[in-house]
Amino acid sequence: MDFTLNDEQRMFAETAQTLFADTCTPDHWRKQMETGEARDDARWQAIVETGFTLLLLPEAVGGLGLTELDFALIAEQAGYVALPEPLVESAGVAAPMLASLAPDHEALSDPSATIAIQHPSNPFVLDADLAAAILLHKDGEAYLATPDQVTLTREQSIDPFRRLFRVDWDPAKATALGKVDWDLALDRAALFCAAQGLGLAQRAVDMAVSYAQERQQFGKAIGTYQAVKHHLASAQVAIEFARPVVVAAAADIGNCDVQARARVSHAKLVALEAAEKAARASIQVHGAMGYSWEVDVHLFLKRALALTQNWGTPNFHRSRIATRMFTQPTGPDQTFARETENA
Amino acid sequence: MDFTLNDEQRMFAETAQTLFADTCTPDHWRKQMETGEARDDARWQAIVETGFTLLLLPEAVGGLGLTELDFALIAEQAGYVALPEPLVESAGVAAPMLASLAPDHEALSDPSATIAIQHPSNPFVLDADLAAAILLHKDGEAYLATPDQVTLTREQSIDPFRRLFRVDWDPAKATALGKVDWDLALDRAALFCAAQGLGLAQRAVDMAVSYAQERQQFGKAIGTYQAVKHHLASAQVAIEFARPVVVAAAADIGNCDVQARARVSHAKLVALEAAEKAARASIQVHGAMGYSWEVDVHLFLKRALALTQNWGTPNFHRSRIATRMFTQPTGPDQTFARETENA
Amino acid sequence: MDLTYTPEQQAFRAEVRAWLDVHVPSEPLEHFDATREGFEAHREWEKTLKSGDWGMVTWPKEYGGRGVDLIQWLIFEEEYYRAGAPGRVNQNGIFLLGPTLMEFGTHEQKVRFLPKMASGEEIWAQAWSEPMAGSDLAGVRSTAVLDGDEYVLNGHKIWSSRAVFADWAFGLFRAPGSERHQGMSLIFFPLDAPGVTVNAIKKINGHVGFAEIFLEDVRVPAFNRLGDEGQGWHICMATAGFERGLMLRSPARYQVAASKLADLWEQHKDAADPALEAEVVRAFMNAEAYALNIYQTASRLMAGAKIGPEASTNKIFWSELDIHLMETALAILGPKAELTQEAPDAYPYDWIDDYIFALAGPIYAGSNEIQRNIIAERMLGLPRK
Amino acid sequence: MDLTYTPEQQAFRAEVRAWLDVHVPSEPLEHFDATREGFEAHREWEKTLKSGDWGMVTWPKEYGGRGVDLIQWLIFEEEYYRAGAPGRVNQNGIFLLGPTLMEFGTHEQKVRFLPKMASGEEIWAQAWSEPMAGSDLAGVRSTAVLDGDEYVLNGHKIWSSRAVFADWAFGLFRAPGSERHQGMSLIFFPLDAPGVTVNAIKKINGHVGFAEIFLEDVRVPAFNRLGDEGQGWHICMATAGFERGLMLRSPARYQVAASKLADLWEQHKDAADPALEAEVVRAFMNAEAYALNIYQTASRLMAGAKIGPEASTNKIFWSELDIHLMETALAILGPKAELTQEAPDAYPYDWIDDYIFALAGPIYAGSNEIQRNIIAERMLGLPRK
Repeated sequence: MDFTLNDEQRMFAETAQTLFADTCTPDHWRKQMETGEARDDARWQAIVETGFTLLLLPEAVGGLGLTELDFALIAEQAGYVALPEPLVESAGVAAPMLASLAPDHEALSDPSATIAIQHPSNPFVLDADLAAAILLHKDGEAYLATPDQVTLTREQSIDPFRRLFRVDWDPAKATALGKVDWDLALDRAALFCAAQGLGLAQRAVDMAVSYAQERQQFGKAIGTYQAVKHHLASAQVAIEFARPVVVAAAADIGNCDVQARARVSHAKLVALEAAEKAARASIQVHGAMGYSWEVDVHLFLKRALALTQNWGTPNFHRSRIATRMFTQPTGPDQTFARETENA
Repeated sequence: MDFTLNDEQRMFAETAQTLFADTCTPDHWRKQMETGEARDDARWQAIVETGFTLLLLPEAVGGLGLTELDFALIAEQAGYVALPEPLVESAGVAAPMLASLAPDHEALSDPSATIAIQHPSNPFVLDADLAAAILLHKDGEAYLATPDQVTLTREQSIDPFRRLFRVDWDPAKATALGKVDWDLALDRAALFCAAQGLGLAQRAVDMAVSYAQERQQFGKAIGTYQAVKHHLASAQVAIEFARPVVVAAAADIGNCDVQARARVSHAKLVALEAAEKAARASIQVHGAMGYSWEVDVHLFLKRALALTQNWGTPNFHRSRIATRMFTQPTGPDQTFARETENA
Repeated sequence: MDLTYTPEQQAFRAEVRAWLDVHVPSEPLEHFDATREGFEAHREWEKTLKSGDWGMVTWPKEYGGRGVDLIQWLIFEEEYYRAGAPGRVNQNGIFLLGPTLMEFGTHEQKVRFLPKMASGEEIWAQAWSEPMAGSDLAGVRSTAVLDGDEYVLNGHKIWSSRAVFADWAFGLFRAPGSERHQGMSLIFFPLDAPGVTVNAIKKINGHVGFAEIFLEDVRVPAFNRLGDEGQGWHICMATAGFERGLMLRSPARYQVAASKLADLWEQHKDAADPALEAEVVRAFMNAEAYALNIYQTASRLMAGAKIGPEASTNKIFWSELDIHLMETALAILGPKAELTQEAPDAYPYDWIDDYIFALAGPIYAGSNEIQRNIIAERMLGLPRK
Repeated sequence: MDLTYTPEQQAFRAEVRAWLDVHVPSEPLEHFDATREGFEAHREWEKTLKSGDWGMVTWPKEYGGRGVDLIQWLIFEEEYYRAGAPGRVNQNGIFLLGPTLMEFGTHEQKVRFLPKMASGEEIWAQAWSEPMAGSDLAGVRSTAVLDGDEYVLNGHKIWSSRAVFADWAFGLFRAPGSERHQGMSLIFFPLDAPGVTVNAIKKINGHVGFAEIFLEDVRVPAFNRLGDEGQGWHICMATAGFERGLMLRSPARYQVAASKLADLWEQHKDAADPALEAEVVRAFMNAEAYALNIYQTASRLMAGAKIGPEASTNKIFWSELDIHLMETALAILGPKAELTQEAPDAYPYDWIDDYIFALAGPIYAGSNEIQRNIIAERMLGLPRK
């Protein structure tokens, strides 16, 4: 029993943190919003060079063969900067799925290519237009197509960096890949949504703390007011009790049993609740500044809202936890129990 | 359209307030808890002399023939002192029901006698042992019995002044009174629970305000701390938005339509939520004092908990509001609409 | 206590409804903060309202109003929201400056400003906040210096609603060297005066919602000062009372929204979390409670009472119910909640946009933290320090 | 990262479980705060635990403990709560004074006090608060005056847990004339010493839960002072860290409660509000999250980390989850929720009593308001003033 990250994992997280801190600043956000550019090419290049897109791929297809826990640490940092690019969905969800189905597919050979995924739990597909390939679902089977083989209709998200597409397609014009574990894709995506939620939440708190230290009203910094302190302290409590759930879910996900699925669902629920709570507190602490486009805290609220409802609604995830509660033993000796041992 | 009380109603409320303030003080509570006496005879005598037990009875049977709104004002004041005696259930619910069934019954001739009521929505009967008569239900029909005609088993409530009894009885040994409007009894009881809730809530806030004005910590009154202020301000907001609902429900109840029932349910939900919120805030503001038996704020929490679940659970009342919402028109012109006009 | 409408009140409702049936535009107008066209379309609507004598229903007739009582005002608002009529671009005039002018203005000022406010000819922006004066309005630093019979205004205002396209603004300015609540005056200035620069500020939904105003040696006649010199704080507090109180947020707005939420629920309930029904019911209850509270307040005011610090409870209640209502809608919509629509004027069918709008509720017109302080100190009597 | 138990940990669990299976009383004991008999029955249980070497599992062996690591401690607690074993009357000794003595005591003090604490021979009460020193512990007014080699203690302590029947108490006393954080010393005194008067205080469930202690010229040897004279505040802060931190509230407690809540739900769900299932699931999630957080903290501490202000987040989380859990149970029980049962020792099946108990959570051991201040100031870095 050891609930600590190893040195390599800590280094990964620090690398991601530094890379994003340098390449995804408020100036980058604003420039990208103004120009409407889908990607910051320099940032994406840096991400690719650091190997993040290969992290979860098996070594046999040229990947790093690392684990969901390692990737979750990257996803948390991506949340901390509200990363515009679909790193998480492509490298965390779609590429590993494609690798499991068609390890030799050419879309996996270019580490800078992205793969989009249409999943039964989501109505739209992120960044489908720029993907080298789109994974599609029909009757439980997976198909693959390029963007020019399908019809894409852009849908506008409240999140300026979520580029959503409705995908209409004809199975006859796509490549059938056969049966696939859509649940595993959902679990991975939900886990990484949760990890991003931690980052979103912490950033929202950190922004509010900085503002409250500086902003003066009634002759003192607003951070001295108990109401401000308590808003942010409550948000931090939510983060502190979401993080270990996310970490445990990341460590457990490979078990693919009812407990692992429940823990992933728990992680997604509480991490995104923490993100919404923190973003709301942050907007309130920022006052009218928080309500203006100029102060970027709105990006964190919007991303949290979107991730909350995608990759399984709160109701879906709550029902998976209920299944674990009511079909498996519960109690203090069951925290780390497995389905095969207790069913 | 006039949402104000008349002078007579205001006088009634003031009379009740003064009477209870004089006869139901913390000293009275403590003496009664220590002795275990069911009633304070002097207080009950004063209540009877003021005519409160006759208020809702028709003039034909010697009553005052006043309305539920008038009685609700008394019930609010009873809540403000966590009145130990069953004034509300007897004079507000049971006696009017008995008067509608058997106007000449002798239990109605003595204004100091109480009548207990067993209602399908409640598992137990309040103060059944001391009642001149107990109204009983079976298959929608009402029966009447005296305490010695039934078997009473005392059940212990967390509220030291709620004297609950399980009643086992044999219809053969009781007087059949025929079909009766159990829903009207429930509506009246729910309304008066709501009115008591307002009183409970305001008392809890008032006690906390007094304490917070006096109690010093870190060199100043704890009432200067924003956390204390905001706890109590939030409770007061809940009270301010429960009171008009209670008043409107009291004015509407006679219509006995789906809107009136929904408003009574709304009143009960929000007034008792306000009471629980206020009592919890008050306990928290009192700190360890609030957690001790000596500081009487616990009485208000316990009464609120009991009234919340009796005379219809929150779920029952919420479903009545849903019925109103989904079977009748809604919208800004429907605030005071009636079922007959809109069905 | 009588919760039925009189025949006169029923007739008044019928009259409002009939007029609105004919006059409300069939297509929603573009938002007044979005473009000059949208703003001018709303100005036209104000003129249409005025033509039917529905512009300033609560104002006395002498100032261009209809002089209705508060119950009639509530009925008017109910019908207005029910009809989905356009938002009021002239809100700052109707509910804030108008009443303040009537209370503190000279006869000449009333004659000069009120009729054009009522007709929509002049649309007003408010200019309360400054970069260092948000919740703490006494931190205002903009200055007014009397030079002959003119004031010279300098400073920087922010979070001014309507200022991008409006004609006039009102704000606090202080005598140089004065501090805090002393030495401030309430002064009007035309937004096209030389020395005035207005920059739009985007709200977090990306739409223009406010502006910042820079004033550089802007000269206005001393006539434009409301009340006495140095009386600005006192007047401002009265105005803030209007803002927090009865007038700003009509219950009808939330009742319409609650009805639409109920419709949304009926459309989506088969696929949504069944536990959300309780939230839909709660939204309805909240809207009803708010309406009943306002009817109660209106009755009391008509019986001679004055509005007090309990107005702060209104601000908290409507701002929180609005967020709760919109959150519930987003939860019902699930993964499609994040989709935006073209910015509409009619209220409400763009749930995500209304959610974003609702988030401003606990912030503006005195943050809810400030309101809770007011309730605790002035209503409950807790010590200030 | 490895979330499986080692074979040694599994063996340890099996050993704990086997011992408890044999030794846990089949009938719940009377509560230790209720009567002398209940108290003594719990003292006997402490002796039974000690006989199996399960009394002070986290203490070093030299002081009468078992010297297990934090993961083993968690396993022990899991099995202890799972078995429904009696509450720990010696809690103040095990988790508060014991660790403090080990850190700050002299060799002679450790030898004198720790073995009898470990054996249950001497049960300890805490005596932190005073009527004017609750959240503000630096407001302590009780005094200690050195007279030869004895201290003369005077003052009034309140909210002392266990003091009605316990043998010893520890509290802060100040040098006359000293102020606030200066001049306080932590001193032990026997509760049967001449000049000590103990009055029971009833909790809001009507049971005895605390006591107030009056000290009138109580003489104790200077030996009874822990640490240096005037070091009391510093020691007290370390103790408060133990109190808030890992040790006081075992996750197992809430996991057992969450399981019982799930059982309650399955029994009552046909008649109860279906929306309550979400709350039952939430209670389970909260208990799990608390357990995972504590496992994470235990791993970090075993890897050499120190506990910091994040301990305040624990206090807030467990106190709020406990209330939520009990509230949910009451809502499921409906109109029968108000019924009390005979005060039991075993946890939890008297939901209303547990609810009442839970309400103390946000108050004691540093109110949640104080904890939020600590988080904001020491963890987030917001300014104190």
